Amino acid sequence: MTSSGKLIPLEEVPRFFRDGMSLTAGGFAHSHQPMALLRELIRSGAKNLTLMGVAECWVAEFLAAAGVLDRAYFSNFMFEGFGRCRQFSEGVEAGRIEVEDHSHFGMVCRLQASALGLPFMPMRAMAGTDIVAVPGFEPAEEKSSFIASPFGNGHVTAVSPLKPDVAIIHAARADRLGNVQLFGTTSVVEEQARAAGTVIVSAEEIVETDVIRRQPELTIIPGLMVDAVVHLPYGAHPTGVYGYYEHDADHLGAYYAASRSSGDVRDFLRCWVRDMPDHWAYLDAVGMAKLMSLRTDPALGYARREGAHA
Amino acid sequence: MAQPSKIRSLADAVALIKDGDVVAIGGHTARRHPMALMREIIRQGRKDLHVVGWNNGIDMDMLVGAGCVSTVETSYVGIGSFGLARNFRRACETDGLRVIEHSETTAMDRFRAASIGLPLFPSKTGLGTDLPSTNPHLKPFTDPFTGETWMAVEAIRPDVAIVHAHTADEQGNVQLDPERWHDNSPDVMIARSARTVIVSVEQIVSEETVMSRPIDTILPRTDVTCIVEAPYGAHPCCCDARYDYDLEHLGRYHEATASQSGFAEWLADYVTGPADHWAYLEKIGARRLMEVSMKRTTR
Amino acid sequence: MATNDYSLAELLTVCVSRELEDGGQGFIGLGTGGRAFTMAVGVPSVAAELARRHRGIDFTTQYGVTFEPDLKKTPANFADPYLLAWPSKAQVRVEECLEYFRRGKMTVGFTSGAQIDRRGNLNTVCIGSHDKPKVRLVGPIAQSDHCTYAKYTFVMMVQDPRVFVPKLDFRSALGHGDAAGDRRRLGVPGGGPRKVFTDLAIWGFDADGDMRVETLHPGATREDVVRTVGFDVVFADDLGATPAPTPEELRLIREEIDPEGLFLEARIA
Amino acid sequence: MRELDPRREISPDERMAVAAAREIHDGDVAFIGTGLPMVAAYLAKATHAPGVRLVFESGIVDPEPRELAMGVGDYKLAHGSTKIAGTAYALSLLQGGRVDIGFLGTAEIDAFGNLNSTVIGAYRKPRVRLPGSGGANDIASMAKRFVTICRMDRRRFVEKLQYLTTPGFLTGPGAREAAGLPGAGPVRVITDLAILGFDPETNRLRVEELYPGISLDAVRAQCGFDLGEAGSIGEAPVPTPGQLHLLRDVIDPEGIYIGPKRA
Repeated sequence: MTSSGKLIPLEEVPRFFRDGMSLTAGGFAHSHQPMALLRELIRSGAKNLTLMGVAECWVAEFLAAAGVLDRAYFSNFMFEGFGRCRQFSEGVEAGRIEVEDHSHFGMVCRLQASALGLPFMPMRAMAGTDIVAVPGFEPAEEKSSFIASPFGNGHVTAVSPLKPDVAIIHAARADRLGNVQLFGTTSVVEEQARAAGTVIVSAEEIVETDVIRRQPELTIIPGLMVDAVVHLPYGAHPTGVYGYYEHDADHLGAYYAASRSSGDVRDFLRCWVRDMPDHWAYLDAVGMAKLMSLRTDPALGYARREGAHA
Repeated sequence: MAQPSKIRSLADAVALIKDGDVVAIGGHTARRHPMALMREIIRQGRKDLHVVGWNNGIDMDMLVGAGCVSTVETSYVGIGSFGLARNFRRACETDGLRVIEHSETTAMDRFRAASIGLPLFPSKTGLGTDLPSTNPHLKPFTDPFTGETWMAVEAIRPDVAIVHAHTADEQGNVQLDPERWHDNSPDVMIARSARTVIVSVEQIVSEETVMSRPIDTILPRTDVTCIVEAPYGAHPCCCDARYDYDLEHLGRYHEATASQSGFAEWLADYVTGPADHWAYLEKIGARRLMEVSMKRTTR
Repeated sequence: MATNDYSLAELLTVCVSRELEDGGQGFIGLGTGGRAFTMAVGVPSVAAELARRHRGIDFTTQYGVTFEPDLKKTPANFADPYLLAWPSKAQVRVEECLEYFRRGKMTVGFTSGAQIDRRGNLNTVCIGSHDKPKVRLVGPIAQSDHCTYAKYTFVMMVQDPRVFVPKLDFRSALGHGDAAGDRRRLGVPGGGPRKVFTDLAIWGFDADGDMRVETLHPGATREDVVRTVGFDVVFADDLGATPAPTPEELRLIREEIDPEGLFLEARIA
Repeated sequence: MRELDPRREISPDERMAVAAAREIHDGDVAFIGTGLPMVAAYLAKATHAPGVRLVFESGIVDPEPRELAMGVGDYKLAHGSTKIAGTAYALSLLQGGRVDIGFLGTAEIDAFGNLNSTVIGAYRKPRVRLPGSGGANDIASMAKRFVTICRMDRRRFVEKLQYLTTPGFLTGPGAREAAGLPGAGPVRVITDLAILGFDPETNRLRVEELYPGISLDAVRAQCGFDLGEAGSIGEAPVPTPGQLHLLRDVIDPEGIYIGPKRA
């Protein structure tokens, strides 16, 4: 192994992307979505994508806004505190995007089935509802089945495995061997990484393996499961990374306002994604003053507001 | 709570410094000097300063080059492995800049004495050397108990001390990271020796953060006049475990200072050009700042 | 391994190592790079470790605030964040670290300067007059402290007539003063310079504090020494050859203490 | 405590938050989502239920948040938590029978308390695509009991859902058991006009408490299905000055989820 190990620059990430691939992305609502990797994915031109998502609203919304999303297996996409993902929703309403609905646990269990190498995962939720009764693009019998327990102790819903081609994950820190640590909530990252064929991780910080070994309990994905690591400080912006910075509510608001019109959203994507030469230019465009203001407070875990605790 | 906020803007904080003041500078060599404050001193065109420190580099060299300084009082002015401090050298060799020479311990002792309310501190350093010939604050005296000769190091009471630290709360309780480097300890003496104490910090944190680790507080608010939030405020110096030296920038500085005109251009580019600290950081760019960053987690 | 095949740094390391005393404490500064690094940091570091391993002495090294770091885990870069993480026995506050001098705990200070005179006095302040110098240097740093308080100092420098001068332009650190007994008369506690290690020779001091050449390195001549020194050179009556490293000493240096040449080949950034 | 502004009327959201908080018992494990449930949970924890253990689907377990969060992915919510985990872990607490109560909002609700948060219109070509189930189906399926909070009007309270996202009593008595759903199902629907519950015989919604000044007829007029016979109708709780102070000055001073900005 070379000294750089699995560490690659962002420009090399597109070699993992293909038209028509299925994709899953880490994060939950305002937290740790792999936004810099996602912007690179959109810049790469990969299209006809299938998303396997839980609550990664920005990923779904940007893929929909960029016109590269064909299908989504998912449970809930919305901008918490703002409202629904408009471009994604309008894509569904216009028939451009096909969807297959789940409850959160339904998505988690399908990814878990893949992660554990099982033909199905039994679960309790979703039974009796249109989520299992009304098919989207997937035949209902391939999605789930209401089965009797072989032990004679009731019935469960069996859901089939979902195996994304690629998982993109943004984490707190990683080493060159691909050992990945994440503080705070971990969303569905563990299941996504274990289910996916290829795992690409971006991290706020690249640390020595000794640092990982000192607190192995923080490791969420061991190096043996990771294909590439990219060093991308503020790589989750405008979402946050616990222990580093919180979500950028202004940026989120600006996008949300732009998402009301297709022209504005195109401009937003051109400005912040397509015409952005690289991640560093992106950070410069956001501005150091803004980035610094998002830094979390050690004891609070989120950004301190002036006067709030005086 | 009734305690007032001590947060000030960079410009308002530096406005507390007057022409002709004795200004003590925290940090040493190329470590954690209050560079954001010093760039603002240059922007505000302060003159005739008497700058004191215990071990200095680009901080004093930049102030001297910008014409803010009439007297330098320290044990060292150099740009680390790059070599001599060229503005400082030029000012000495051609303009006759006044330099009051100290050794490291005597440079600290004068702050130490003032910080604990003593008029002088006894030392052996300097005996038999030329240091007292340039330094009126070093005078031999006789130990009344043993009759032995000692050097008296006179306490210094700077008008203003400027220090860069890791964190502070709104009220001005200043903390260093638990993994702080012990070379920071003279900053406490420097601050406590001065009448006005301006501290820039990487991040202003909640009162809760401060109170959860009171042992990390190096200066309780009673020692502090005001706080300025200046992330990367020591750049291009290093800031302990948070970020490394920006060697590329220091190298460019060293090259630029080869001539007065080169330095003038550098000043316009990096100090007087950018309107404030944020503009300076934009000028350096996110890429460079992230490259020198060693530890960004605030947990 | 041929014993005549060794570097100057290895030779000096072995010589310094043999001079270190059981129970001693040595202060090594970290503020230099390049060739000066090898002399000021590399040689003393490896010498202390060699003395411990080869001669079995108890010797404490202090690198600024850092006590007895693990040389096996020496960072490839001496920038602060790496120094901070260097596994070591202690990191003390900086004024405490210099207080080891004041308290008389420091056996040997490794020091240097831009000028040295035949009494071992040093200058790190300026060339030319102080008020309008020809060359302004960095300043006294902690050299004055080393030279005041350490039980003795080892001066590490390269010979050059501009460096070994008859009269200093500025005396920033006291060696043996102007005349015999000056240090005692001035009330200065430490013993002053004991040895000067250079690229050509090892110098010592006579009872009156005058410098004299004690051994010449292999290949160096009296003429080489005279040519590179600006004052009249005195050679010891029993002038000898600097003793060569033994195969075991070289093996320890090359295989165990400094296998990557971090210290003696100045590979630390 | 500062004087409450006497000119500021008690808003429907404030009333609903207070009613929702009442549903949380001290010591409950409560699964909480964004919006009014969050406000209600903060209020309960600050008043009668300091021992409530909150769980959020982002993976936060038993926090002590000091400031209102913008959503369950907001780090304000994680403050003081005793465990931070992943989504799978949080949801598995539901399936493991550890969660006493959950709260849900909805775009549509039917007489059996089933909910729709997925689509308006046809599923494959919807008129309005909503965010989807998220954890709603999981909570309703597996929490020991759940409470729905929503405003009342005929477009929301419908005879037939356009999509059944989240199970209430499904088709009526016995249907949840047949579907293998472990939780007991819905216990309360908190609205701006009345507080509704379920008839234990028929599993259909019925009015249980009315807010002062609201008539039973007014409630029926806003409901798209037959609310059946009301039994003895009580008075819905009116926020006390202490609760209003907490809501307005401590929990949601910026009016993110309650108050004039939302009204």
